[in-house]
Amino acid sequence: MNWPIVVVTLRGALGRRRTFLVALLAVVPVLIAAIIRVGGTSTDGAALTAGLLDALLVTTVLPLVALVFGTGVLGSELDDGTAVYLLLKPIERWRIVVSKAAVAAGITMALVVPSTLLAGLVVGAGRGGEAIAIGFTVAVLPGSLVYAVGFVALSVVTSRALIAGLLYVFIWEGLLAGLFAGTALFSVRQYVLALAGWLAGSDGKAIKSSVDAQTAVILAVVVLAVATAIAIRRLASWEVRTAE
Amino acid sequence: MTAGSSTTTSPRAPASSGPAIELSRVSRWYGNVVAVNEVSFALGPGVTGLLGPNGAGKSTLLHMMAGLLRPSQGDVRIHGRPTWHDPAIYREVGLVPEREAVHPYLTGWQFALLNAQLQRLPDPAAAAAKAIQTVDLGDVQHRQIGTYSKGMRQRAKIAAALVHEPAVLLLDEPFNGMDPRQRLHMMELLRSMAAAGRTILFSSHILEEVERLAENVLVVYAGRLAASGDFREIRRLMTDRPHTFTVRSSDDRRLASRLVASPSVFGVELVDGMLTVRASEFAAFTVLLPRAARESGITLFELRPTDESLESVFAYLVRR
Amino acid sequence: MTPEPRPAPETSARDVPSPPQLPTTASSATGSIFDLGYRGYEGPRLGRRHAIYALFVYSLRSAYGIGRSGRAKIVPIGLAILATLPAVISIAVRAFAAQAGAGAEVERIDPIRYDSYYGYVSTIVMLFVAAQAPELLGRDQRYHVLSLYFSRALLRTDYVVAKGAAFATAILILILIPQAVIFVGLVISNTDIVAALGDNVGSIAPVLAVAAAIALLLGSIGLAVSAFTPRRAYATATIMAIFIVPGVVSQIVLRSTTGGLTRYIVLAAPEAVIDGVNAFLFGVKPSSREVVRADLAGELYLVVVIAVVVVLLGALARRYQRIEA
Amino acid sequence: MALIALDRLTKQFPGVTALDALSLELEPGVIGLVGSNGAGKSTLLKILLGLLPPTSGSATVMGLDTAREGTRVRELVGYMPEHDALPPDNSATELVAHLAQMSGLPPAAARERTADVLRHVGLFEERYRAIGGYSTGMKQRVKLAQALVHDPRLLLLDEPTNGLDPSGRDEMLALVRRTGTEFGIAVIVASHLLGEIERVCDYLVAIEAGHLLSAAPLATFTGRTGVLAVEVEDGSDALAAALIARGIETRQDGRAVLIGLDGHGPADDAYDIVRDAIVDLGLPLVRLEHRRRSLEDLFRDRPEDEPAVRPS
Repeated sequence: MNWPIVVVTLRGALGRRRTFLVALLAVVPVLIAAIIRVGGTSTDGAALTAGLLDALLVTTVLPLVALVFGTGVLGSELDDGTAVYLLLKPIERWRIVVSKAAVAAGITMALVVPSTLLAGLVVGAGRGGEAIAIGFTVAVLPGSLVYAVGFVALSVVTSRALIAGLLYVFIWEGLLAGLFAGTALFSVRQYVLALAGWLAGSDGKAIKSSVDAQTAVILAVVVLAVATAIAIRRLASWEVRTAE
Repeated sequence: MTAGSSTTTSPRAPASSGPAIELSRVSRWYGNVVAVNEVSFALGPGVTGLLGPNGAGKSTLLHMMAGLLRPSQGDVRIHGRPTWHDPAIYREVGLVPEREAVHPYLTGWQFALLNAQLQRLPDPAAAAAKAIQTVDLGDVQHRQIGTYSKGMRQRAKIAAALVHEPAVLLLDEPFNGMDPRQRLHMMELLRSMAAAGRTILFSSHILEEVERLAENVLVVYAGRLAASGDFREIRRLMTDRPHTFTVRSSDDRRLASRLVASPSVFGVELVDGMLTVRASEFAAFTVLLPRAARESGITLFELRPTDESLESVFAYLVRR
Repeated sequence: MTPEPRPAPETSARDVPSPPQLPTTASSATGSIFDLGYRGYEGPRLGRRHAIYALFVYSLRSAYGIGRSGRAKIVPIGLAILATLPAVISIAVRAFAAQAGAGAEVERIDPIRYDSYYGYVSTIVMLFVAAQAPELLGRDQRYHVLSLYFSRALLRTDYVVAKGAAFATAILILILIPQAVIFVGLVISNTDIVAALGDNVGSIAPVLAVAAAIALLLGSIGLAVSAFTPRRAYATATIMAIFIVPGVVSQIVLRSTTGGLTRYIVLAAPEAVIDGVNAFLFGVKPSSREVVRADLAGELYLVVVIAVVVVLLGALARRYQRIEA
Repeated sequence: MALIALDRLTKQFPGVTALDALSLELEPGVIGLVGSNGAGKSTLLKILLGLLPPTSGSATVMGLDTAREGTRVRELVGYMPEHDALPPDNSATELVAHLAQMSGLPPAAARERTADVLRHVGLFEERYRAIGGYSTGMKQRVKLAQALVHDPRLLLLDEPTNGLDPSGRDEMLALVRRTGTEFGIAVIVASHLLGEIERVCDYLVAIEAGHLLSAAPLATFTGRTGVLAVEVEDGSDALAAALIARGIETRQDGRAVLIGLDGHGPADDAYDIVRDAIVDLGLPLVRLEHRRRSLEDLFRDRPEDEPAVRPS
């Protein structure tokens, strides 16, 4: 970890108009939860909370927020050339990757965790949805980490990381997950759902995941390690695009 | 604007031996596009100009020296250590890249401080303050770089490259966007750094400035090294190019006839009061002229070589 | 040594030589060398009005990729064909049915009518706006071409007026060609041309009014977004998001809540608003369930369209007043 | 009436005064505009184009007030911006013909003049290819062509050799020179490169922090200093000693031996003494000339009397 890199990355991430837009995105689930609560008719709190948190947060807000910051902290600097001022320093490449990923994961958590807790409680409190809400809130923490680190690695591998990330979230985790059960093995969403289900204890059965909790945790750690390793190796052999 | 007092201390003893910058048979290609083709040279302390038309391979060379690009063949060493895949060399190396992108949300001061901290200097704040003063950004250092003009941003980049007082400084068109006063100040700065024993290599298209600043030049053309060294010596080596002089004297016509008699002169022109002489051997002619003038009792008012400048040398090398 | 500049030629560039009289073959041979040097321009200078008109024509053509590389033509021309296809097919079916004597029944069940037509092509029109708005505004911003425009004989607001008018016209063309096909089809497929003309001329006014509303609403949204996002991909994505997301959200909300204030959320969805205006101007039941469910007054949709267009064009003008060329 | 007349022209931005009561009259010719960053150079160009209203005072171009008759002024002025400003997927012919109409030319005249002007700036068959594939040199030529196509009376060039390599710079400077002399168009060249200004311009305007530093024909800045500079390869020390022995005061400056001080020229017989000293010592005479003052002296902090260290 390198403190000056963390500070400059935070200053960069928070200073931009894009961050403000993404923060708005994190508020949307709470609004919709409120509307559903006011006008809603369903009484089964657990299923409603699980359905809402899965559809709105784990499927859309979490990956999108992680994608924006994951690709923004390192990938955008590599593309516009400002990364040179970090690379041309006597600093080990792993320190740069870890510092950058920590900031991306940290901001993602800071936005998504409160949004999950609030949305979950607003729609589920007093109707048996509390355990589900807590389960999701805790599960989203490692979820943010894996997504963020994964997208940081993606942003070092390709300059088209944003599009590649969108394809992963909406095609691999979305479309294909419905058709091929196998995709669940490499789907961060399934890890989060499995973890949330396990944490929610008895109410956990309301959360459907095609991966059980143990394999989810193991796979998450493996994905985390592999992504970090790829990011470090690729950053070490990153080459500048010369004008010639 | 006060010229920044740049009392640069001499660089720390380089980690290992070997010339400051050394390239041996270095090539770099992208598929079958060869950007740099078998280039070799070695540089010691002093200022060297890296010249060449657009697309000749200047940026590719600088990036390989800065460890931002892997050589496809041959090796690039700074103080004897390969520059690729070795972050430790950056204690000794500073680069001013050509791209203008700098963290827009940071102020000039924060940017210099960041670079100092990342260099793990004992007192980053002092180093940053000194760098800001050296490039004379004092009065705008607390404004965000996003609001800087092109010249200010360029000076911020130079401050970032100087903050750890590197032994080797690489600059890609460093004065881009600077106004006349700042250009003079920067040239003065690079001169004093070189005098303090640093090795400075900078690419530029403004030959009149390179001519006054750089003792040596490296001329690159289509990926190959066309010439290296003092440009006057290079001009001497161009024996196939005649040396042209313009002369004004008390009796041009008589002097012309006297000069034409000498084997070292093969062309004389008298056009609207200006005597132009083309000599094949530079050394012989420059000794002959004053002697011929004295023997014929002619006063020499003016003798000016017309194709000895760096522009002419560069043109001859590139148009080959 | 600096190269000495060549002395200027005797004949200044200003006086235009009189055309030489070529002698007939009978008299002696002559020859003349003409000055190919720089010639001044003494012709008419049409000023700002012509500049705006020329920019309008240029932008209208580039909205359809005319005068551009083949690739730029595919999307706009393709969408225009797709939009006109249903009308052509409906007219052809009617013509054959009329010959087979079943004209009346076909007319009753034929879904393609003036008022229902937009429902079928709304997605195509939205894709056209999302793809072509950045083409009109994004390019000049992203490559700083604005500095070449603003240093010429037109004001910054002229640029916005010309571009806005061109884009609205482009959308109008996209919508009105199919309507014209229907109109002509209905008129000529009827034996008594004059009577057919009489019935159909009544619906010309609402057709034009609805088309104008659509062009202004979608056009101003497309242009406003493109003005603030020079990068083409982001602009297109944002425009499509504005067209689709509010619609989806209003559907969710309307379905899961009843009555009260939430009805007005439908005004946030462009497609629903257009359907409301269409229904109001043609005096028919709205086709989309949300508009029916919201059950708002027809005039309200019209007011919303006008309000949104005025606000967006204002934002567009202010943006181009202050943009750093 | 003057080509350009500034009457106590002032432009204030929040916190900074870009132009401070500038008064100036300029006649047609190739005029160099020089100044330190933030000295108001680009502000002045924008005001001359009528794109920026002055805070006080006035500016007229060919008698037209730039604040009130902006569009009329811009019909008669061509502007070449410093930064890249060309769309990549149009061809040069398309773009320049379109921009010609933006300056009020009818379509037919626009097409004819475009073909003519592209020839003058040296773009031939590549003018029909998309600009995206052009070299920086060709792009600069297109930028110049769009400024010339509507036959302006005044051409404003902002750093015309920006990004060009040495041969590209020579060609562009020759083109600018031809535009100013052969095409009969007044040209203002804003540049930071004093060497270029000396090569191309015959009049100079220097601005410093919004004030007029000086405005005069170029010759007044690059006149001879009366100091004689002699270069004799590596025999400088011997020559200096020999001259001092013969009663001629000398100084050394790098490669050159300097004779005589600024202000009053070298003594009459100095030329022959120098010649004879060189012959006696058998030294090679490489250069014998009067040192010239240079534009840099305007911007140099060093005291005035020391001539610029610049062989012409």
